[in-house]
Amino acid sequence: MREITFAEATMEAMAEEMERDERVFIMGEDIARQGGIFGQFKGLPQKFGFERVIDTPISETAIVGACVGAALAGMRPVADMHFVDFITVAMDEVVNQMAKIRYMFGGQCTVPVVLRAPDGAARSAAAQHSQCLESWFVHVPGLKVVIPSNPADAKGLLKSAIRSDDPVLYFEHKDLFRMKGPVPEGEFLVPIGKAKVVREGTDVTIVSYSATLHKALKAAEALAHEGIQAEVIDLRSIVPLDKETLFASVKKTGYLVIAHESTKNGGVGSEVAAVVAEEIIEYLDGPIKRVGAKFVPIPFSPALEPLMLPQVEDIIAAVKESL
Amino acid sequence: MREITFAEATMEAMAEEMERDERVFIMGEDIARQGGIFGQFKGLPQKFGFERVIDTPISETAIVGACVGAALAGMRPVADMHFVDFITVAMDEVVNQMAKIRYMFGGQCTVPVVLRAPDGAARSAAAQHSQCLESWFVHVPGLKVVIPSNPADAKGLLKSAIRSDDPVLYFEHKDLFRMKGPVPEGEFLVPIGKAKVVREGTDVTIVSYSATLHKALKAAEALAHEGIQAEVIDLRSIVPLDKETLFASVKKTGYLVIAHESTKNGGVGSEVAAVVAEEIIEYLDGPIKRVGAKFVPIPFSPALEPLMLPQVEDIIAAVKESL
Amino acid sequence: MSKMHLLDAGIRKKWGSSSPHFCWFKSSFSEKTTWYNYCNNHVIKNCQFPPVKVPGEQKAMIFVGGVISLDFPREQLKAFYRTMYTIRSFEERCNELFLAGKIPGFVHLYIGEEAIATGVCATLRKDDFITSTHRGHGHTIAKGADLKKMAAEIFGKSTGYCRGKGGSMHIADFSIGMLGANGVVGGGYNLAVGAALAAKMRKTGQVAVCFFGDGASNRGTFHEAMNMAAAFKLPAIFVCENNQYASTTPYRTTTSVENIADRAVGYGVPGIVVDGNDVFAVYEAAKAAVERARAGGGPSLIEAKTYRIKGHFVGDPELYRSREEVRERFETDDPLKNFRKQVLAANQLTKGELEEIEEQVQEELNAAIAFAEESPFPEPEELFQDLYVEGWGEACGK
Amino acid sequence: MSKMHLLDAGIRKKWGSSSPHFCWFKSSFSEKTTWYNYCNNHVIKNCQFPPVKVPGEQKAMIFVGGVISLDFPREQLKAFYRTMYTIRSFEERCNELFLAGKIPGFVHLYIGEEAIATGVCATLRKDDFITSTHRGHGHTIAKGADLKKMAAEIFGKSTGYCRGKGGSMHIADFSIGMLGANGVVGGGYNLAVGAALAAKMRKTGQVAVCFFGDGASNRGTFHEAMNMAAAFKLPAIFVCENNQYASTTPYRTTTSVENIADRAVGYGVPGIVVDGNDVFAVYEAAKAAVERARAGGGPSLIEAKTYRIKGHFVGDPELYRSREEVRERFETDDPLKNFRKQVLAANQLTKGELEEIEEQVQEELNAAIAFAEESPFPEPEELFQDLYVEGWGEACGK
Ligand SMILES: Cc1ncc(C[n+]2csc(CCOP(=O)(O)OP(=O)(O)O)c2C)c(N)n1
Ligand SMILES: Cc1ncc(C[n+]2csc(CCOP(=O)(O)OP(=O)(O)O)c2C)c(N)n1
Ligand SMILES: [Mg+2]
Ligand SMILES: [Mg+2]
Repeated sequence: MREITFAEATMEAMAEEMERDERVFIMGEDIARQGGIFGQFKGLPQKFGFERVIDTPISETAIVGACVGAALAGMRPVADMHFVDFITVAMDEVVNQMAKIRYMFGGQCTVPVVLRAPDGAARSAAAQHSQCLESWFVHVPGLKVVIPSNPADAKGLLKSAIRSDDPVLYFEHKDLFRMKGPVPEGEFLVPIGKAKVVREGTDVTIVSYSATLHKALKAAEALAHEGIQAEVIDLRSIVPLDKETLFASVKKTGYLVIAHESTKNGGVGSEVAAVVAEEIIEYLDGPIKRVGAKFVPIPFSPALEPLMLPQVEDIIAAVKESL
Repeated sequence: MREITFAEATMEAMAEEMERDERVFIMGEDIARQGGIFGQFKGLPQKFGFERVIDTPISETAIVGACVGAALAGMRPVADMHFVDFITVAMDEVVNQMAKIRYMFGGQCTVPVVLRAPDGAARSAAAQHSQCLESWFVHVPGLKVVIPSNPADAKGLLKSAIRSDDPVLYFEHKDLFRMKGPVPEGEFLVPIGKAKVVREGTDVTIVSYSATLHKALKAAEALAHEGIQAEVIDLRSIVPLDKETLFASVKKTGYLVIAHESTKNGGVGSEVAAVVAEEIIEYLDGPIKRVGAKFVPIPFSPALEPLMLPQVEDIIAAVKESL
Repeated sequence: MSKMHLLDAGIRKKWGSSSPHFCWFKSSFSEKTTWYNYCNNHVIKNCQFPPVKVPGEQKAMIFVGGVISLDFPREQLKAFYRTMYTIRSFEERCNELFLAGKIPGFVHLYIGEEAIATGVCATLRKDDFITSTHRGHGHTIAKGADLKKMAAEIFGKSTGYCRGKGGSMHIADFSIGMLGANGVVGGGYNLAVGAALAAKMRKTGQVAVCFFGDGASNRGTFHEAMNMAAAFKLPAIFVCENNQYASTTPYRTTTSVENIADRAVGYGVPGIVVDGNDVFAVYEAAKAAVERARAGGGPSLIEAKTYRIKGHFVGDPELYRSREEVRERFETDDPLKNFRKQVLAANQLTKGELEEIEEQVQEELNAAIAFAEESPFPEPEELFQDLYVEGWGEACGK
Repeated sequence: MSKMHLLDAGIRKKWGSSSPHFCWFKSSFSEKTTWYNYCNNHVIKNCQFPPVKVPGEQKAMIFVGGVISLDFPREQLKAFYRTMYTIRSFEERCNELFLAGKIPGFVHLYIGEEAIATGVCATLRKDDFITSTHRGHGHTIAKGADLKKMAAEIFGKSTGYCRGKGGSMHIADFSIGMLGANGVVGGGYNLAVGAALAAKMRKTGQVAVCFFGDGASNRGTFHEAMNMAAAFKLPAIFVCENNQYASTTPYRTTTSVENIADRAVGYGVPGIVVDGNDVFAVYEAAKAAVERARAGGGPSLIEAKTYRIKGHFVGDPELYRSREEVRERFETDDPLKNFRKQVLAANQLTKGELEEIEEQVQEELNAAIAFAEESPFPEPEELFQDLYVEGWGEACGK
């Protein structure tokens, strides 16, 4: 299969869906003239015009709020958050409007909005431009949350997100945009709510997603050299959580480690750990270990940033502690 | 000891601290002329003037942002959020400014701000006026988070919060404001980060806080009739979590149930469960059960609201499932 | 000219406004609409909307009530009254029913502000959009909602607009473009911007009206929405209901500007002050703004000056104002009384006609409330319905 | 008067402004400051700040550069140049060092905008507050920061202002009232409001200046901060650096108003447009606003028109504008060149004096960068320091 980058895969998804359905459009800061700060929109306005690929004011509440309003009026908008750090600015629009409107109004309407948010630390962008914030949204009924780790899933999940009649948050890690991988051409959908076993193993389950998944795979390889066969699961969707795949693996291996880049405390790992400890604790043969960012804001200095973030060695260590 | 209401206890804390330190002031919507929508500020402006008890515009970003700015300029501000639901509006100020400033600037400054936020469902206030959102802030390094369940703690924690040089979120449940209880007069501080065993027991640990704690106590009483002795812990602080008290109890009972009003998924219960499953799983003799709100926005109808919220029976059922 | 002076003095008295104003008016009782533009004692005839710029402090314009012509078709006049009277009566019933313990939650009444929703919505098509506020009953009725479903919703019944999930603060009717009341003050601005954007993209000719309060005008969302709508020339109309209070705080204690409409200057769009207790004036202001929007001229900001007659919500102790203040306002400037006086004086409608409308409305209301009272509450299984289209409450762990 | 016409034409050419403006100026070379107020060819002498209201479209005022007198003490002139030249050179070094791979993260340069920070900060006391932006080096230097600590911070070294935790986007120096650069566009407004509130409550006479960009002016925080500052009459000065771009979007594509300063009308405060490439003009505008604020007159909004000479950040491919546009702007309107021309023409400073300053600055910069390069990176244990005052990384589970 031809290989394209993660950024190109999202472009392809956008273009295909915009072609397919004229109600789809995208708005955000610096996406049209610039093609997106990570190049993820390059060429899109040339194909669909500046009216469907819209450079907005620096007004995150208006971006998200207007997308919700446009959805209520019959469109299928995609919003780009520039950096997920600024989703905080539009938090009311996401949590109190986008997520609640359908339920609050008794199912009278649908809210087909996709909110794309580049996240993650990449080369010393410091405390306000490096966060991963997906776990907050586990706590917000009404949203779906997806977070691909590779170009194919990037395309397939984005297409599914755009076709979803429910609002979807789509988190994309900055460090992945340049990752290359095989991506099916044309129609290719990855279902929302389905995790994927990306490496089979028998001794321990490592659950991860997004950029950290690749660290988990590296850890699994290193562990294999020591005779530990780790099964690695890419969650891909955080809401809804694919408990079936998760539980099947844990039942098999008896050990569980969860790794993600966001802060360990209150992270998605906490939810995964809690679900397992609640529903299938009897299958566990050791403690559930979580690997996440340390409990500080992301420091600027290249001497500190890597210490703050979870690394391959941290995952290896966690697996060994769990066994 | 004399008994006063929760609202009066917070008033007393405010008044004592404002008396003690002229840098302390409070701002928010409808607090001065009205005395707060729950009467929790009644009489305060008469004592300290409209310049230290400030009615603001409906501008949550300005309320929180200005409190942070005033703190940097040497004051010790308290902000009132009216309803915690609107903390979403000021989420950037809370997460990207208040929480990060001290660390990001290398410890050059302190940020002694208290953010008070009435939360919880009370009599059909519906989806946008009933939420509990404390769990998001477990995930935000730099904040302290407290959440009292009774008048004495309300006073003692608020006084400690105001004296803290770090930013503190102070959640107060609407249904508690009228609760009466004994409150020490004058100087009385409850340390931040210390949980409290409010009922001793040997068979199961029930962890709770805020209004739900009282449901946990009722559940414990009911269970006692069936011969199950539940130990009930009031967390009081969510950040930092008092693992010592928590672990001591779980080690003793071997069973753990966590109950809170906020959505079960991604709630504080997930973090507590994860911490226990990570650090002392070997002491557990059964699954960790979480009791929280159902995974929907809070519905208006009095026929649905109680079904959505965790009730005494849900806690009892969870305990029985865990044993 | 002397009439102009009188008007000017009247405005000053009524709204305590101290600076010179523009005002616009239509010549009374003429067939053709003639616009005059009045400023600092100059009158310019036949000006356009927005008005040509003339020397003088041009902050905002005033549409003056009282000189607006009554040359409406009688059916329109009846419709005005029917809507205003329905709102008034609906709210009075809500008040009683709430105090009788029959309505759960909060209820914010629109009494005293009826002319605004009525005048504005009368200029709209059925498929035009509106976004509303916590004080949304009036907007919903004026846009043409079903009183039965409204009442049932307010009672929390499963036959309500939102199947009981929304309540008074969250009524919506998407079939008539009513995109929802909003419990978040200032939460509706950007929704209206989005609806206007959709209308523009799809070239449907629809417009979106955003109702909001004076207090809401201090939310940052006001600014982001106004700027985006203006920069993108969207067919949006922002209608501020300046009822002099934001809950407990009097207008000028927290708001920095004399007229909310003056804020239009910051977005290069027309800013209009209108007497919000004069349905004719509101109608004319809205009509001009709606026509402009439909024609691709972009957004306008209308400030309708009014007064909140009831407490912020039913049960409000109203510690922040005197009974006298309220009584005087209501006695001297009730939009329904204003209307009745005008149409009767001009012999446009008869007392009998007005009374007939009142009777019809009362009957309709009786039926609506009976329907609400008799309707069942939602069943427990409805709790998990309406969250996701696919409906996976299960997967998310009820 | 003919001079006035020339000026007016000049403004139109330079800023593409099409509407008539107010302008203010000081009589040249006089001892006493005389303010003139110019509007639509009328000149009013000796007017106050804010100016008396005269007929004409009063949206905002213009302080015109070039007619502002040079009657500053020589030491002040030298200080202006030293600051502007330091900023320029510091930024040029950052550019090089970043391209050489020595600086991590993002760097946003202030080249071409030096006159603004310089002119504004020259009106401030050491204990006055400023809040800054992602493009904050200039503000920090102008407020009097230590270049060594700045450079070290940008390198991520433990000797930096923030011990390496902040970097270019998060420099702060609380000892001189510099409350921090901010990575959140529009994140500084409300911090400045709070600092101003603190100053007012404590009656210290301090003021707070908030620097922000044209793009930032569309954030809702602008509105909430302006309104609160105006409603509470706080000693705050909002300084917009309108450099014609918000990252990649040209000013008018996303901003609805011709002059950001026009937005002042919405808050009832003075709005001032000033030539941001003329340090004298900026100084005078800021001085008037600062004096007003200190005297209890409340906030002002100053818009300094300028141009961003470099890319949005170092490494920006600048696909959204032409090289020619940039070259022409820099050649014809470089604030440093403007200054040199003016002071040399007026014989206020000599070429030799300017060169001496340049040499001193270069030396200081060499020392600062050497210090930064030689400084150690933070130790691993520093990761957990500076979070809480009590320092309980442990309790929170490192
Ligand atoms: C974002 C937000 N902040 C605060 C509130 C609480 N609140 C509800 S109504 C109200 C006053 C609104 O005043 P105004 O906008 O003038 O509308 P009115 O009630 O006068 O119609 C406030 C502060 C809220 N609902 N949302
Ligand atoms: C809330 C927020 N939204 C978006 C960004 C990304 N961003 C950084 S700088 C910038 C442009 C700022 O433009 P302007 O305010 O004009 O300042 P300038 O860069 O021109 O000095 C943007 C969009 C951000 N940092 N914060
Ligand atoms: Mg109001
Ligand atoms: Mg700019």
